[in-house]
Amino acid sequence: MAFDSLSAFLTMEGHGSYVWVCYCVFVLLLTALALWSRSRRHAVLREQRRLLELEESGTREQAPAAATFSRIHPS
Amino acid sequence: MTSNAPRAVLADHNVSVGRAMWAVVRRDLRSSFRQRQDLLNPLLFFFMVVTLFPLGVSPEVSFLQQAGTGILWVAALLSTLLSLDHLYRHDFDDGTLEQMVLQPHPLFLLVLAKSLAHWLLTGLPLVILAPVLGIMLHLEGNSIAVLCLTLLIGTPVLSLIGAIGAALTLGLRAGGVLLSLLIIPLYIPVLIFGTGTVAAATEGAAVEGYLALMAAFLVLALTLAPFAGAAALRISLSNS
Amino acid sequence: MWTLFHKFGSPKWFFGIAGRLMPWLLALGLGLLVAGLVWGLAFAPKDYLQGNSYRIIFIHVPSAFLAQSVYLMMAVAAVVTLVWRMKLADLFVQAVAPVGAVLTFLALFTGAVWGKPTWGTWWIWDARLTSMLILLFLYFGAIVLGSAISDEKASARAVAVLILVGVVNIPIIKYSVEWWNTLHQPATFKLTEKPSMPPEMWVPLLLSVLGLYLWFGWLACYRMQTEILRRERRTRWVRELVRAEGH
Amino acid sequence: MTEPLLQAVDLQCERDNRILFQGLGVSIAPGSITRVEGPNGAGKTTLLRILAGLNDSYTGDIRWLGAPRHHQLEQFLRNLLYIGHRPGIKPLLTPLENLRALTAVRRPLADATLRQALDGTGLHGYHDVPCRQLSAGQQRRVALARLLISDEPLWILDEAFTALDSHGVEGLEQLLVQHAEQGGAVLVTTHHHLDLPGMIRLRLGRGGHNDDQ
Repeated sequence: MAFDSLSAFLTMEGHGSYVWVCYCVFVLLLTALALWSRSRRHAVLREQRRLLELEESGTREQAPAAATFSRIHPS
Repeated sequence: MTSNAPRAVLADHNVSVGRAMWAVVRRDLRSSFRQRQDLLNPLLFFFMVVTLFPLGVSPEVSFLQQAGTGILWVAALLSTLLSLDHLYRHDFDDGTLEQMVLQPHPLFLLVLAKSLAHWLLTGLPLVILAPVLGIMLHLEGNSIAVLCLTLLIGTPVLSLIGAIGAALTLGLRAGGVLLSLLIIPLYIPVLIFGTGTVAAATEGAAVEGYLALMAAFLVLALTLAPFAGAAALRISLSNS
Repeated sequence: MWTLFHKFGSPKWFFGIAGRLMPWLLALGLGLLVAGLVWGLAFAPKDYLQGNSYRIIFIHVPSAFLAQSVYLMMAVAAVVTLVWRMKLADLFVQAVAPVGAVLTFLALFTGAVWGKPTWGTWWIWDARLTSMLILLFLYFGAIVLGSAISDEKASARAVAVLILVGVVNIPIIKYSVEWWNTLHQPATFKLTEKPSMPPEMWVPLLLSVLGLYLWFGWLACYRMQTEILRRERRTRWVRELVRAEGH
Repeated sequence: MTEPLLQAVDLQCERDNRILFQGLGVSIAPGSITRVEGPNGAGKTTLLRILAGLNDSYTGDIRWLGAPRHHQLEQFLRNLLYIGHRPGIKPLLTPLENLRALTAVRRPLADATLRQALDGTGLHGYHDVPCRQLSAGQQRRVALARLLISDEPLWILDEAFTALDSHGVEGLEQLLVQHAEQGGAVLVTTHHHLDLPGMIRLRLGRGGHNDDQ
């Protein structure tokens, strides 16, 4: 151990705040990257599952209706 | 099919690459001179940006002498960027670009011709205007001469590298801003050596070495950038 | 040979291999990283010149190392994309570009914070930090261009061209920034360039560099897997996988 | 059997995660006129651009005179005349200048010949007016003037009849037939009613056989 006490470890002779801020930001950003990647994975899976169910329920099998070009009269 | 089925007659006349390149340059020059305002815009922009510095920072001679080179170089760089958006845009919109890609010649040489035309239409006028602005910023005669020399070597590099960005952002929304974001980092070495060389000249140091280095940049850009530009052009057209 | 190449390039094959590798990468990476950082923070001796602020080195150097090598790796992948049109290479570039940008930011941030106790100012236009800043710009360019082009293949190929142009420029940028730096301020004190570092300092540094590389490997695999799931929607194996994950 | 000029085997194209067509075979023989048909969004323009070499996001083989096209790209391009949606006419230049710029890189011709070609598409008296002052149909005619002086055997024309009046349509139809009779080959898309003798139809279906597999 390079420090005599816990408080010495935390203050690091006045440089503590700089060192700790760096380490915190480092850990924070790496964690954020991991979490972000995770939420992206979940979002992709959710989307794929939705599309899959949509296809299995047969909605997509129907041919698109032919255009009629009839006028719409809003009430 | 019957035995007397028609046979195709292939085209037998070929045009040399040099003539094809010249045709590209000539068409660009000609259509630009039909729309002279577009030619003037980068120059006006150059002039106005330079004017902002004495107004915005300080008109003091000592400040202007010190910052003048940087101001002129940055302004030249920005007005080149501004004009690059048009490099392929009109050609893309009217289909000329498709016809260019379908020419029976190596595409990178045609890209080189486009870059050359762009430099003749924007880079060269900037170099010619620079001494006037140099005098207004109280630069010394020797510095102005070296400045023009660095611009003369540097602006073709800006056109060549910029052509890659213009090809990559072709047909994209907000292409102009995007182009700047992609290209500015690549312009930094030219800017550093352009201004650094003038600074060295102002201090009375020999600048031949630096100029040679900038010339090396130019050679590198001449040999590599057209290939990247051609590849980018094919990708962008393929996607349109 | 060619079939082998294609086999290694197949997303399905990669998905399986990555799945098997990832636990090892993560465990080993985090283990080394934690070991290196704890050692560096608490046990490595104080630097006689800079005091304790030098302990930032244990995260600054790994971040900076990785930030640069990720760009190089992307450049290699870009060549593969353009020449062989291998799907995995596109996936790699797309998956790691944001990670590279974050690492570059970390290197810049830690460098700036380090600067405060060392030079008394948050930012210094030192050659290293400036090149890092430009590297960050290059990352931004690649990310922005990638998201601006909607077609995936065209986007991958355009980004590949941009990255290759960037990688040719990196040595030129480095050289010119260093030259510019000597022009404006004669070199005084450089980050990380110490004549000799005792083993108590460089061993934890090495550990954290290795750890971060492995952790990056894990994250890259994970993100590439996600991309595969997104793009290979039509293939049967992805469908089955999605169905299985759902229940 | 004459050897086809251009041949595509097992062509597949996917765009924005949608398969436009797959397993498509195209063979364009000298003397043939092929019309690509299909509803909006079926990939007609994309197919034409792929065959012309403008779009390379496809899988499959494309052969020119029996050999891979990319091995002889310049020769292929020299023998191809492509006129797309956007015909490559600069609005600031005059018809004569446009035609000169387009032909100069392939086969330079005397101005008299170029003027004759412009006259042939009905642009007499407009040779030296900037194209932006011309109507859409007239601008189209500037591009079509290239066909009158073309020495390229393969013509790929996207939406060839757009903006043309009935007289222009008739003239163009005759020109296509004549080109085919002389051993040329034509590939067109059009929304006009076009039914030329011996015309081959290539039908692209909407969505085709995409989705499940």
